[in-house]
Amino acid sequence: MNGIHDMGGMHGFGKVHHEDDEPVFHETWEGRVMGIRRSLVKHDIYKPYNFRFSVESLSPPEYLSASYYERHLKATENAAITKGLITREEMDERMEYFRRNPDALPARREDPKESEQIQQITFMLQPLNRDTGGNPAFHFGDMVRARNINPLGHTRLPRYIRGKTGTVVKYYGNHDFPDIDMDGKTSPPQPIYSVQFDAAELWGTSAEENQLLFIDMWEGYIEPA
Amino acid sequence: MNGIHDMGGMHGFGKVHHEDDEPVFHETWEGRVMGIRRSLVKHDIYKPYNFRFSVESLSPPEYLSASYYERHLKATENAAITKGLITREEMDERMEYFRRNPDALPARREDPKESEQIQQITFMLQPLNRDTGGNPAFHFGDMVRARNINPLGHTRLPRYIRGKTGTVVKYYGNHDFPDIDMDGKTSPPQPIYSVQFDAAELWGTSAEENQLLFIDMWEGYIEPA
Amino acid sequence: MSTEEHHHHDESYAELRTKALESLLVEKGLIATNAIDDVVRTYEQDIGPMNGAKVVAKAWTDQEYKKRLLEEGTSAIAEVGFTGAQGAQIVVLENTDDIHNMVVCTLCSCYPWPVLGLPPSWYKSEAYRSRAVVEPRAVLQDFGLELDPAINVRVWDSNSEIRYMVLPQRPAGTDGMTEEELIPLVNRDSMIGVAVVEPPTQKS
Amino acid sequence: MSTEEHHHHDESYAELRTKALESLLVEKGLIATNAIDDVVRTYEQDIGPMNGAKVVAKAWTDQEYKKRLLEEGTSAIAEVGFTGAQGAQIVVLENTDDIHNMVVCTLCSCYPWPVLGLPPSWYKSEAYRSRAVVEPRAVLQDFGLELDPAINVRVWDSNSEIRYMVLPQRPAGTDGMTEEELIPLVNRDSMIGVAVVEPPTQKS
Repeated sequence: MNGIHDMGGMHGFGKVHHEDDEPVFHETWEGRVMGIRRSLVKHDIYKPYNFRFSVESLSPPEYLSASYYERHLKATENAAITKGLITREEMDERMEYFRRNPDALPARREDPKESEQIQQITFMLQPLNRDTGGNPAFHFGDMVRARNINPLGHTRLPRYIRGKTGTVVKYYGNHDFPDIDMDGKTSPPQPIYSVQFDAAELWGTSAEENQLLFIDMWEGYIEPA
Repeated sequence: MNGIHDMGGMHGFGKVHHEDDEPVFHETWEGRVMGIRRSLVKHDIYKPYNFRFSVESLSPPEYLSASYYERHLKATENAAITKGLITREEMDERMEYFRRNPDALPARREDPKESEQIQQITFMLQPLNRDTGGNPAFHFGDMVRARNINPLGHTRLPRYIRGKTGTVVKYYGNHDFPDIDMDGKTSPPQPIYSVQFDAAELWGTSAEENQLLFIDMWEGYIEPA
Repeated sequence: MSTEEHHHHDESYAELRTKALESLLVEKGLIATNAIDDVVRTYEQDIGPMNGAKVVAKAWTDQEYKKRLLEEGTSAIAEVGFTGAQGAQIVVLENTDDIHNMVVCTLCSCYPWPVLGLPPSWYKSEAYRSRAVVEPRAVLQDFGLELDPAINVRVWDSNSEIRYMVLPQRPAGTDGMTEEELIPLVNRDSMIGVAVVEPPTQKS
Repeated sequence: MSTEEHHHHDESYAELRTKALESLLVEKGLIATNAIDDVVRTYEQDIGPMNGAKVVAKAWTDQEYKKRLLEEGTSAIAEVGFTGAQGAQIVVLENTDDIHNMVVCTLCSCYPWPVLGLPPSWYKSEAYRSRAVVEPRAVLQDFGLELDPAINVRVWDSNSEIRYMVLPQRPAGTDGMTEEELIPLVNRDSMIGVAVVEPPTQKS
């Protein structure tokens, strides 16, 4: 979707602010969100959509007013409700309870085996390459144009690349194709390439001098130029 | 600038909500903002930038969380401060005063002659056509491509049109060129055209069937296709 | 915090800031209170879609006028008495059996004030500004208007100082009606292109 | 309402919601408290830029390893012991006298967790995500890094599941240093490509 998350090339967000000696989590709840999200992987709550699409589907004002972990919290909560793990009413009641009992803490449930499984996800190497998807149609040096697609569903082809011409610099193998349409329909794996674009092709005379942009393009994102 | 205001083709803002029997102003202060803005025209407070650029320069979260008249208020206040008509400190003090005195009202100054001048602006016909700017380089039926510009300053060439090919359908005369760069530099008037784009050229396979898009292109925005 | 609370908070904040700004500028002698009052009153009472409705009804009943209106909108509208800010050049777009025009301003909320007054909230909304150019038929459905697929939808993005106004189709069953009788039939939304003008029988 | 107040309000609201979500899921037996504790502790203590620093120092002192790292980043990094979520395929980009690589994720905040840990706030910021692809040199100036115009800036937008990590240049004056001694010189930002590694003399 052409959502606010697709912000490459936008102006107006100001300078980049660097925080020295930044903690991993600024607030305790941020770490809990991270852990809950990781723990829910086994419940498959992000299908048919994925976690990313769930974050992207926040309305633009909601997206921009939320921090990274607030977005993850909202997306996780929405997915858990959609999947039927919990209900909106349960959340409302529980919110009210913790509001009235600020010192109360969530109940604890210890399960060493479950933690072991989750730690495996954290440390496991899960290769991206797939045996299916066919042979690559493009090769090193091929000129390609990014397609002008504007799907309502999830895509990894950002707006600033669409319609632009670049050069294939590497074939990475075949990966799962990430696009998911509004019916939750996915497609088979595809060849994926690193494609190089000249900054002037992307930004015209506003481009900085002597700059290249590299981005990963699934085969379905490009056509011969 | 590629600001959040340039939202043509974005997804995620939801349905369009129609309010029946909507008042002209929902709140009294909205009308005051309208009147203040109109009254300040004679003080030329929007030069070298213009009112539009002042609105566009609000940060994206600020822009999206503000209503139309809130944006106008912020832009007017910022322009008045930049132009030196008032100071930030005066505003802070005055805010504090009205906060402590919720029933207090602004002092009144009556000036029938000034109101007459302002009403003239409201009702005056001020033609856009300029004698300068040269003869049109393009004519009915010419295929043109919108340039890929990404200026930091003000422009009226939206992102969704850039790089796209369309057809000139009308020459409207020569108008002031609206683009203003970050140094406040403006350019002379230019021919302006109505250019027609096929929706499929703009949105690819995501386009709706049987749709055309018409937009006004100053000559500097287009090149022969 | 609910959206409503937030909105309420911002509203009163905006009210305070407006008061502060007005009071400072008035005290410095830079603006006049009655000038602001007059601007407000003018847009609340004198300039609104009833102006455009007069133009439309006249075009429906006077072929010569309609021709002038479609060729040179600004002067034809000035004939009826409407000129002013945000109307320096007005182009009128005729809806027909085959063509449906609708107007948007993606970058701002530009709108032909002298004929339609100040824009309604939906016209200024991010939803309308973002979607009208990419999915106009879906947007029209939000307004309850389902267009035949054979009708060519023409969206006009008002990015310049030119302003656009739609001349809607005269509804069936109005053949015997006078210009004066037709005026109240013409609704604002039909002149933006997100509605049609309904026959009078359906209005009662 | 100031931004700070608003932020504070949202923070405590997020804390409440997180508590509510965790407590419901725990009580339903869907998640385990100690599993969450372990995820938090792992990213706070065990997975971070010190991992990447080990990879970089090894590449600086072992030409054969460097070759493998640039050819097949994932397996070369696994040799040193780093694998896991958000690191299924890692490509390492070498900075040279002529080429400066920097990494961004415009659509999200994708980042090579096994070697760099969780991303810093600036990497996740709208300012970095929006600007890095269109004005990388201006962004580097925000970090105090002014690049020679002759250096080719290469920006990598991490839009797929492949993750990118920069191999910064070994600083001058470190010829006699061992791999172990080099590790602490390597800062996180240099492996994202928004900083260089400074010589040790400037560190004290």
